[in-house]
Amino acid sequence: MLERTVQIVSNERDTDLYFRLVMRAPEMARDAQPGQFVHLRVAAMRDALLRRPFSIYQARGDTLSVLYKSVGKGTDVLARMGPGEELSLIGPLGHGFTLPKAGGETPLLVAGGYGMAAMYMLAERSPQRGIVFAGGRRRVDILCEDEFQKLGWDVRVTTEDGSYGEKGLVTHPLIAELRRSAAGRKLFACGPTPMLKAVGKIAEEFKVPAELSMDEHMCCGVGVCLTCVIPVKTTDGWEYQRTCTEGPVFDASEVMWEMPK
Amino acid sequence: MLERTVQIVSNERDTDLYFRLVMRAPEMARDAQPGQFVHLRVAAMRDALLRRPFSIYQARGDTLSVLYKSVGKGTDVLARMGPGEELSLIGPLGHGFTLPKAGGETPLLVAGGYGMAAMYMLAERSPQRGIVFAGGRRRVDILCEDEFQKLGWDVRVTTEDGSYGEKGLVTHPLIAELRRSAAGRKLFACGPTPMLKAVGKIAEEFKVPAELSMDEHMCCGVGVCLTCVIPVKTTDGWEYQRTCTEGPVFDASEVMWEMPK
Amino acid sequence: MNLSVKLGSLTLQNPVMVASGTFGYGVEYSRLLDLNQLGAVVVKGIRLGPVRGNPTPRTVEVASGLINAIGLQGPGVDGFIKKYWPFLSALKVPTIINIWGTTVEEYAEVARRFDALGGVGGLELNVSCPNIKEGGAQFGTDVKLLAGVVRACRKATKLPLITKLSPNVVSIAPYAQAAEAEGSDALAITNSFPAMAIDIATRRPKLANVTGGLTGPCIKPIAIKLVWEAAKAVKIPIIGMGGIESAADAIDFLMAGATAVAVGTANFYEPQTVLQVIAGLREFMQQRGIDDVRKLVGSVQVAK
Amino acid sequence: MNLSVKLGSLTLQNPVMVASGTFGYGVEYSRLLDLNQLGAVVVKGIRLGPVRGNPTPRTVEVASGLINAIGLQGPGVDGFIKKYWPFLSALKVPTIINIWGTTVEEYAEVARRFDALGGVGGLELNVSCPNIKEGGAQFGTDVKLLAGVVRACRKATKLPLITKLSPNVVSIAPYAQAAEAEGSDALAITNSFPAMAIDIATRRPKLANVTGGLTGPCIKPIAIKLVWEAAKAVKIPIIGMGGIESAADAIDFLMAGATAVAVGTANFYEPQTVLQVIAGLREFMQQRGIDDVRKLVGSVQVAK
Ligand SMILES: Cc1cc2nc3c(=O)[nH]c(=O)nc-3n(C[C@H](O)[C@H](O)[C@H](O)COP(=O)(O)OP(=O)(O)OC[C@H]3O[C@@H](n4cnc5c(N)ncnc54)[C@H](O)[C@@H]3O)c2cc1C
Ligand SMILES: Cc1cc2nc3c(=O)[nH]c(=O)nc-3n(C[C@H](O)[C@H](O)[C@H](O)COP(=O)(O)OP(=O)(O)OC[C@H]3O[C@@H](n4cnc5c(N)ncnc54)[C@H](O)[C@@H]3O)c2cc1C
Ligand SMILES: Cc1cc2nc3c(=O)[nH]c(=O)nc-3n(C[C@H](O)[C@H](O)[C@H](O)COP(=O)(O)O)c2cc1C
Ligand SMILES: Cc1cc2nc3c(=O)[nH]c(=O)nc-3n(C[C@H](O)[C@H](O)[C@H](O)COP(=O)(O)O)c2cc1C
Ligand code: FES
Ligand code: FES
Repeated sequence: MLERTVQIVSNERDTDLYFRLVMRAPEMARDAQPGQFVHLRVAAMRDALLRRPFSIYQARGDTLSVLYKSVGKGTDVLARMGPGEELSLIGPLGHGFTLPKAGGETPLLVAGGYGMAAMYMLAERSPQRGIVFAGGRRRVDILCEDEFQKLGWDVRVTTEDGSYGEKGLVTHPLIAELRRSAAGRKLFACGPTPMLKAVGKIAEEFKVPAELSMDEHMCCGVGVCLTCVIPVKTTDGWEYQRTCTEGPVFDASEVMWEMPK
Repeated sequence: MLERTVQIVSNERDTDLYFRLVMRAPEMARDAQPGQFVHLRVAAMRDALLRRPFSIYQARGDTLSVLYKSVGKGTDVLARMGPGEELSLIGPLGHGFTLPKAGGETPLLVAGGYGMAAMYMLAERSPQRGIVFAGGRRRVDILCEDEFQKLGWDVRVTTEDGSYGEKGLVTHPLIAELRRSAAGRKLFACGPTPMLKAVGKIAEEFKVPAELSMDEHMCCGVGVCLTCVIPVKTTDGWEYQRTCTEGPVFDASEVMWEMPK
Repeated sequence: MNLSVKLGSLTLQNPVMVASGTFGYGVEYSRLLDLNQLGAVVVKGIRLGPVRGNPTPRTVEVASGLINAIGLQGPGVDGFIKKYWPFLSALKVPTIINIWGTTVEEYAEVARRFDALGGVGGLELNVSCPNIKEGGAQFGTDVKLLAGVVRACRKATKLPLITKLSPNVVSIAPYAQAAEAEGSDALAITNSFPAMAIDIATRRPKLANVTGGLTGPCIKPIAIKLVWEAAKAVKIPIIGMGGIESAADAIDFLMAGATAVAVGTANFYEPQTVLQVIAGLREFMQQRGIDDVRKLVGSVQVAK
Repeated sequence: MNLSVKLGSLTLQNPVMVASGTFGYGVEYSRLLDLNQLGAVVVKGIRLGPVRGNPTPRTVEVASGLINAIGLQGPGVDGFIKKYWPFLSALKVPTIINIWGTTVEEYAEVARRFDALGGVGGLELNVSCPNIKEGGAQFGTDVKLLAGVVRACRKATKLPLITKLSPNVVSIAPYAQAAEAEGSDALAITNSFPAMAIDIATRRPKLANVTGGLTGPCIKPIAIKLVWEAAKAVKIPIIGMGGIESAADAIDFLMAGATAVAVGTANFYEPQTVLQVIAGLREFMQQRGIDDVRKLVGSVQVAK
């Protein structure tokens, strides 16, 4: 974990909603692991005081990249920044994915929207290839398809509006695939909470292991404020754990989807 | 008085401290009078919620210009804006200078720093030429010298550090000039409060009329908040008057330099 | 679609008003916007006689806010009637007059004067001024003093009476209830928060008055909480204010329990705010098929 | 140049600390900055037993601020000692422990436990928690309850005792004086302000707990005013906090009357803030030839 003022190398539109931000951050790039994130300070705006968390998408040589969707105040300002401008970054943060082992379980990656970013780094670093289930609402929400394919992954696309790939939810082809064969496979997922929940239930049903990158609102990003907690099963009941520190990646079997009474 | 979203035509550095901002604002440009100002909203920054007042420097055809010094949060952001970007403007505001009449008193203009902006418009519109006393701390604080000369005014420069023109305060050559001849002359001044006060005293001493553009902190700029008041002599004592509405230009004889008890 | 709401016997065409002291006497902004679109115009605080107000500097900008210590500069009842009433009384929308005094008697006298004037939409009691007779406690932070002021004004006038509460209390409920019990037709929440700023270069307070009142977006979350608390405690309508600069902000206040809202500090940096709020409120209701703005009032859903 | 100040018997190498709840237990930020540079580390509030805290969402960003309703999640005294004390006790700078309870007895018991631990720099009483026995009034908004808590803790420990006052009062002076009279060595001013935010799209409060505490730059002008008022009322030192994000902010608090300051919410968005404040304070003093930071304390010049 480091804090650095970094320079933007490039910040370009990917689809009409998403941007690829490349920053010069050699030390963080060196340390980054799939599933980890950076905590980024955009500007001292009135309504956006806090840093924003973004999964690390690529770490290559001196540069670190994120893939972000412009959804609000902070990402709006970010999208208007350009090469040479500076940002403050804390990272790499959090507990990432367990890297699949060569000859181990076959990884099935499930990604929704910007969840593709974290999945890409995992796909790239995994010594073993598998299948990527990429889902989104519309065609523009499908990111990095080519890049996954170039890495030798089998990409199955779904969109909710049917504008690209199979029409429906990303979990449909996943279930079909697991019905064909579940043994020796492991799920890795990153995306919106309803998707994660569905993947968790599917893992339980098919008795396959699963790691989920949880999407919770964050404030400090480093474990001090206790904003980002989720209830996690423990040997003697449950406790709140920090998504930014104990997570964002949790074992699906630990995650409690309903708040305990 | 109008409120308009206007586009920046240009926003260029003049000296290393000052910028010339030209905006497309046809209606305001048409109505503007020397000594009036515009109230400009820069951005929704955390520490700069309010609009900033700037004297109208030029109003030509469709465009309205101001000459500003980058001194703080708002002007800092403004200085980084470029052509095509938008600003919100309220103006023209305030009660400006009485235009000298052809064949009337000879105008002696006294300007300090950005006070040159308001003076320029007066110099341009005045049917009668006279002398401009331009003062500043350093050479970079002397603005528009050429432009005043092109209009046919006699420009007398002073700088406090002697880096340009006569060394000393702008009031020195003014006093010298009035000693030579005070009759039939009228002072017009815009600049920092100590300068205005000195000019006010000089006018009293030499028994010449003077109009001063008062520099007070403003909030609403349109007369509702009562932030910008100064004590003004009235027939039966004194009252607080609004710099943004009854001013910024006041007759020197009305201004009270010490707060009444 | 119904946007109109009632404050006692006063009907507003829509629930969006302006906050006292941030809109002068109406006439100033009338060149930038059509006042007849507003729910009501609320004028700067007026006492019996003219008031010079505090020395300058009177305001200072802070993070997402403004501190002011104007000192209630104003023309007094006669000056106001002479100078501003002809303009205001010709408007189609009601004028609410914010009044104050340093004794209960002065409040009542001012109320009587405006009652006699005719055509006034309502009176808003600004109780954040020191009571001189009782030794300088604020009317607004002492339940008994507050009750006394409201009682006296209630006797002095039949005009709709709005009590504008001070936020500077442990719990706002007893103050809200006292005002209601004494016959106030509505509450206005909130006034500004006691605050201070220092110029470290000169070591002097940034305001000549040393302290002032904090307003603007920075106070909104506290104001929402106060409105929510008060709405649970009383039945009379509440006018919510504190940092409103958009329709979303106004809807926050309505959902928290306000029946109407007022735009204050935002007028200074964006005079169109009040019209934008009205348009945005209408749009919000249209989009969600809400046919009556009163359905928004107090509609925040809090799990039990 | 002297930067050191005293809080009772506790000497700080410089007056810049961190605020409870915004710096975890020190260890988390130790990878980003050298804790031994600070005046003191102040840890998150601890009661006798472990606390799960509130459901999420627990924080929401607002204009120049943050509302939080963490619900004092924590490991309890034993959990804290086991998990964090080895790290903290090895630091060269003092650790101040923020403690709370729901009864006077619990406060005293927690104080006793930390007194017995040895090596603790001081205890900070967080009195913004409801008193269960007395029917839920906050310790911090009832002078008598407050006095009782301080008295009981004073009896339970010889450790430097800091009373952290609630801002939610009509006047802070009587609370400051009560804490002083009962033997508090210092005051911390201010805790967060009761606040609320609503999501108008879902009509739900933005916090699961409905209301929370407002902190950050938005509260600074109110906090400065509170420190200034309290400093006039007591002789014991005050730790000023509320929205500090620069040396200039810290100096504001010192000039208003604080002997030390704490950085809170700013840690979340800029963990280097506390070091920047120390460096900036030193630079300010150097530039002006001020040889002792205590000369800044209460140095604001208010014309009489
Ligand atoms: C561990 C982690 C990794 C993430 N990785 C990525 C990524 O790789 N690419 C990407 O585009 N986004 C990612 N996000 C989400 C990203 O942080 C938010 O989109 C961003 O903070 C929104 O900032 P804003 O100022 O633009 O939006 P705001 O104006 O603050 O909010 C706009 C909308 O975004 C929602 N939002 C705010 N914060 C979050 C959050 N933490 N999670 C989900 N929704 C939020 C708000 O509720 C609101 O609806 C990640 C979030 C987490 C927790
Ligand atoms: C009627 C009028 C006409 C003006 N015309 C011009 C002009 O033509 N060109 C120009 O450069 N400036 C002009 N000013 C001053 C200009 O408004 C301020 O410089 C500007 O508001 C500073 O904004 P900021 O956010 O950059 O500074 P801030 O960060 O707000 O403050 C930086 C410094 O500027 C000072 N300051 C802030 N507001 C004012 C003010 N109203 N007057 C003087 N000092 C202030 C502050 O006290 C502080 O010391 C005029 C002011 C008035 C009242
Ligand atoms: C400059 C200024 C002057 C004010 N004058 C008065 C006043 O005369 N009477 C009053 O009751 N409130 C007065 N207020 C308080 C406002 O009416 C309002 O309650 C407060 O500003 C909160 O709303 P806001 O945050 O939207 O500004 C004043 C506020 C400001 C900023
Ligand atoms: C997330 C969060 C948690 C906090 N937890 C505590 C706490 O446990 N005990 C306490 O006394 N104050 C707590 N506070 C209050 C701070 O210590 C401090 O008084 C307040 O945040 C004001 O300072 P700031 O504006 O610099 O943040 C907390 C504040 C925040 C933001
Ligand atoms: S975001 Fe602060 S603890 Fe996780
Ligand atoms: S700036 Fe508001 S009255 Fe002049």
